[in-house]
Amino acid sequence: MNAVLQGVLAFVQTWWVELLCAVLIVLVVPLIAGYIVLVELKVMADMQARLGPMRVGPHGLLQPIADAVKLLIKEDLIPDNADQFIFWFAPVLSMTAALTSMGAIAFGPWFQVARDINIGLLFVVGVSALGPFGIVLGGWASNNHYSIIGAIRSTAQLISYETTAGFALVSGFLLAGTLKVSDIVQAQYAGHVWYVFLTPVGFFTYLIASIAETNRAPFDLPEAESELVAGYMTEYSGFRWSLYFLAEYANMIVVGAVGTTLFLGGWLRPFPHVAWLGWVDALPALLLAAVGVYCVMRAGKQPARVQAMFMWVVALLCIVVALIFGLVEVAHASNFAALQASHSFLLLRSMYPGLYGAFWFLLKVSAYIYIFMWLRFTLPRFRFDQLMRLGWHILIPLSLVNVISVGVGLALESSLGWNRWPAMILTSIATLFVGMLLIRWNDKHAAAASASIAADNSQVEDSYAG
Amino acid sequence: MLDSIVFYFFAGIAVLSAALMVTRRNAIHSAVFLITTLLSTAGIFLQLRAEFLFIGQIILYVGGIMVLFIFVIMLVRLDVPLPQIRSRARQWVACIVALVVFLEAAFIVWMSQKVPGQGLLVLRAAPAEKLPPNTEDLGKSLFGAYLLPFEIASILLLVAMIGAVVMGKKRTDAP
Amino acid sequence: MADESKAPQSPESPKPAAPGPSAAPPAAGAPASLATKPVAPAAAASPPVQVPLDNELSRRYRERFGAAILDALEDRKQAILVVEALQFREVARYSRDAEKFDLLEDFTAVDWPRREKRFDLVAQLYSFPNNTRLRLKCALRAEEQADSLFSVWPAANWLEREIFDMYGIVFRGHPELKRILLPDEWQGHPLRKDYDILQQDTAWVRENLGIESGQ
Amino acid sequence: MNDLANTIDDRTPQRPDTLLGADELVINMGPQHPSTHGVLRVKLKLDGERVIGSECVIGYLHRGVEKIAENRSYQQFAPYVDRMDYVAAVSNGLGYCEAVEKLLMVEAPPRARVIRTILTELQRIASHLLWLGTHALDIGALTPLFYCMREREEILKIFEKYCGARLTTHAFRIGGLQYEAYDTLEKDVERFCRGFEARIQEYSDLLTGNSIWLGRTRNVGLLKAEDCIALGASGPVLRASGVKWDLRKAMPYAAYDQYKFEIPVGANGDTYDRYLVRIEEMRQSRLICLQAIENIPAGPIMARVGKVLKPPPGEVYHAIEAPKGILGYYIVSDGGTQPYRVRIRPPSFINLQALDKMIRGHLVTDVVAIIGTPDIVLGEVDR
Repeated sequence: MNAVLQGVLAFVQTWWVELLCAVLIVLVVPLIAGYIVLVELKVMADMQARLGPMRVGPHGLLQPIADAVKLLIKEDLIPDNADQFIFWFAPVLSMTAALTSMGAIAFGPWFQVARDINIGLLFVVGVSALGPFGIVLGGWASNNHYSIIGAIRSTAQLISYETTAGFALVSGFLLAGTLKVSDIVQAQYAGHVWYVFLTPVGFFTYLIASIAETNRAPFDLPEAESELVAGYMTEYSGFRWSLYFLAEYANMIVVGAVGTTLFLGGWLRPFPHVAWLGWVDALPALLLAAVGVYCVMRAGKQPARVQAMFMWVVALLCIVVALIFGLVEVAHASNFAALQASHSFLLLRSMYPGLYGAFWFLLKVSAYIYIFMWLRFTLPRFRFDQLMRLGWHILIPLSLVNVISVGVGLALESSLGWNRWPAMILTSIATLFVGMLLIRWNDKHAAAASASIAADNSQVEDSYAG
Repeated sequence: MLDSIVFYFFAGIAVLSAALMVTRRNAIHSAVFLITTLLSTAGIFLQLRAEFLFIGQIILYVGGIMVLFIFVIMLVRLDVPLPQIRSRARQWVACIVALVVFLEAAFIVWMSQKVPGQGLLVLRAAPAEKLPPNTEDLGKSLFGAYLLPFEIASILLLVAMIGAVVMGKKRTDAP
Repeated sequence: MADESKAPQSPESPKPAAPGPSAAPPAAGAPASLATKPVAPAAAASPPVQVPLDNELSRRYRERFGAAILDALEDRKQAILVVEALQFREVARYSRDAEKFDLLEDFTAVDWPRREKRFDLVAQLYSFPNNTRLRLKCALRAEEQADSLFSVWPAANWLEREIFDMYGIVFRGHPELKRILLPDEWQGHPLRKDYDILQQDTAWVRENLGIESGQ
Repeated sequence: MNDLANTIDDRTPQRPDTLLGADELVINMGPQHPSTHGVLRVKLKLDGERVIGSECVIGYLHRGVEKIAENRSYQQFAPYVDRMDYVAAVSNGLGYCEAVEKLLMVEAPPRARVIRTILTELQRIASHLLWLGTHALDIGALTPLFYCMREREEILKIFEKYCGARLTTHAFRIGGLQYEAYDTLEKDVERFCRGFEARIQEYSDLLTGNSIWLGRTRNVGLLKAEDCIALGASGPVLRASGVKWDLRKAMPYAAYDQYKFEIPVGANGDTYDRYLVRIEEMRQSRLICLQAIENIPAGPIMARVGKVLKPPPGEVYHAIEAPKGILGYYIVSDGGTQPYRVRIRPPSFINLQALDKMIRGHLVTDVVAIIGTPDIVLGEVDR
């Protein structure tokens, strides 16, 4: 018994960072997802000339918590003819896949669970590919036409677009020469460039494919409410439904993180080599301090005491975090010999990469997710055949060509001794050209196809005699 | 110690869900248990530090093949029970085949332990820290030493895919 | 106008529900006016609202259909042709083909319960080339079937179903004559004058809605 | 929503195990489907995902308006017509009031007619805005709905200031108007119209050139001009099919003969053309409003009609160009205080007939896009 205890202790001692990260992911991601929903509501409201949630807490800040409570205490319905076991199992599977795949993502140089796993991003991609099971099984188990059509659409869509996403990632991997997350970021640091500039086509194909993979508008056909009510989630309610919901948002974080790591320089700050741009490091501290001051200013104007108190708490929190950021930054930037020996100074200094890395990484992921929201509120929805045509006729060939052109560019670099930049620009232009050809060709076919539908329509026997 | 706990955990799940998979009536349930079996096998690969094999197992078998399985199960009516094999003789044959396979495996394991270094299988695990990252090695040997078989396999798959497309394509001229 | 003598003399009784001027329309006047009578000269200065229609159009119709055109009127400057029920569809087809009344704007019925021919079918036609309207009417006895206009204007499909629903008039040659607004099992035809406004199919309501009464 | 996916044929198996290999699938859209715009139920007969037949089941909102009319006096019935096409109540009221005026052989004074025209055109804009928003929502664009609601709100505020009601306005009276135009009516209308051009441009920017929108609406729900006429479809549906015809021009009523405006027409008669026609109609309505407020004649707002209306016996049919199409009233009088028969020719009801023709051969997904285009209001379809 003692041996077991000691084994556990030794285990914890060796792996405490990873364990902490894992616990944090499981605990914090649902909260973050809830607040992403709030941000989405607010962004949507802003784009639609409204205010969005304003009732629960100041500016609706407590809305996600109220939503969570509502979902948790809702009656848990299982339809009579549903397959009980699968109905229970499916949302759990979705959520598990989403959370597990976060294990290999590096939210900054420190914050990563599966640190030295040398398949790196492949792990993320592979495990998050388990998500569709949750959707397809849930749709099947609900025993409802809309659910099953939603599930089948969803699976078909995921399979189609995962290919594109995979090819896009391959083009990034080729440039980095490794699969390991931290090495990819290091490669971008060493190469002085984010890969989005070396292979823009790769990034944009990944962006589109990742929107489709997370079932977001304009690719949200599996849950198109005007057609399929809520798709595979139609019969779900309460806690199970919230699991699906969380999984969707967690998946957004995952694809955002993968895109950020591979194409947007991971946790690197913009222009990490340019010394005179060092002042951007002061941004997070200033930003947080500004939020804190704003909260203090607004606190007096809150209608209720509770709300004012809440504002004070938020302000305090912001200012404390801002102080931490500021201290760390000062410690990092300053070179006082007198302080070098101080233990706390060194501690602060050592916190710099973790803290700032996480900040920049999350900022980039947020920007990535913001694009998702922006597109969602701007674009109408595709029809299923159009979605498939876009996937198979344009994106897959384009991303395949992109892989080849990145390979050619690297070959130019390694065998002909070209610089990386001209090689990549040349091949990118070639890829873009191919892409334009593809789109033109496809437009022609699409027009022909829809014209044939129209012709069919006129041939369908008239319901009346002339 | 930890290694063996992890191993028995995954192995137990694998065996249990394999048994459940065979005994379920509902095809979807079987598929779900097959998925768990494959996943726990993948877990064992990971524990053996065969990371690429692990992710290959997940992406190919779980993410690819099983999705297709479930697709087919959902699209094809399985309400109608298939004519079950009820003959006694066949049950006996099945049992004997299973027994033979089991004995064969046991024999090989026994042999390999008895003659270290000569058997096909070395059960002594290499210490984890001495294992090199094997993803690069796998890639290098696939595109180096085994390039020809790899390309042949690729062409075979390509041919199979084209064949499937041709067969699946709707013939517009057909009646 | 010689044909008018053949028209059925159907003196119309005043509507029981209408209070007041029920005695106003004298039954004598115009013989074949199926709808309403020209206003009595009692209406002093105002010109008569219904006058016989005698223009190119009505002459063409009379030439073509003779006795089947029972009457041609103008009411508040709107042209009305009253047609023999059996010839209704033919007149409609002729209107569409020869007179270019290509749009069936509306098709409905009016119930005159005291009259021998109880129902009026009323079709509003519109001509895009000429920018004119024409109203075709025909009268039907209570149980008489009408010819469906579906083969002339497909638009008549739902309109006839509605007439069937509300008045119980059956159309010969309609592809799918069933109720459209009321439930299929409903009893009674609400727009008939003998169907009181408070009346309803209580049995249906009780059975299908689970409440005692819809009122 | 529990029976949404029920197959109509009860004999089909409960478990949806099969989707392939089924030769014909009958599915039910509505009456509580989110995109059927009310309680419309459409039975779709499908071959795979392709629609091979359909049947509309309507009447869920039937209130017997025509029967009610026979038991109310002429003035008492006027508020009821607001409840038919409840998103274009002003237009309904205009049609009814003018029909009764024709029956009475009186004419509203010029001032009343101009004010009627202004309010009716504003109502047309409001109705088209609501249509645009919900139609875009059906196709998956969330944002236009809110923009449209924002502008519609301004129109409803003008209505509220004029007569105290926003939705079911009962703005007009038989013989003219009850209320004199409030002081700032012209200014409000002008402010709205001046700002509205940019707003329409905003919708156009969001949708007109959007390739997804084009893909979803072009060549979808085709209706040829001769089919339109044969099926009685009118309004923007007819114009989108290329028939340059508008009752406001063909048989002017109210004060439309005084104003210059264009009749927008489409080329193909598909969903996209109907969208363009409605957008352009909003622009034209705006121009009419601007012309009308330039010069509102002075004078009385009410013609001389008695307190008790007793139209001379006879009948009249009067139709106006409502936002949805031809809205006709056929009123028979027996000389009494109550109409003997009021027949309402509802544009939505007759346009809905063309739905079957439009959706045949299309995918189920397109049905959602097509149901919105005739711009039906179930309150008017069922009456």
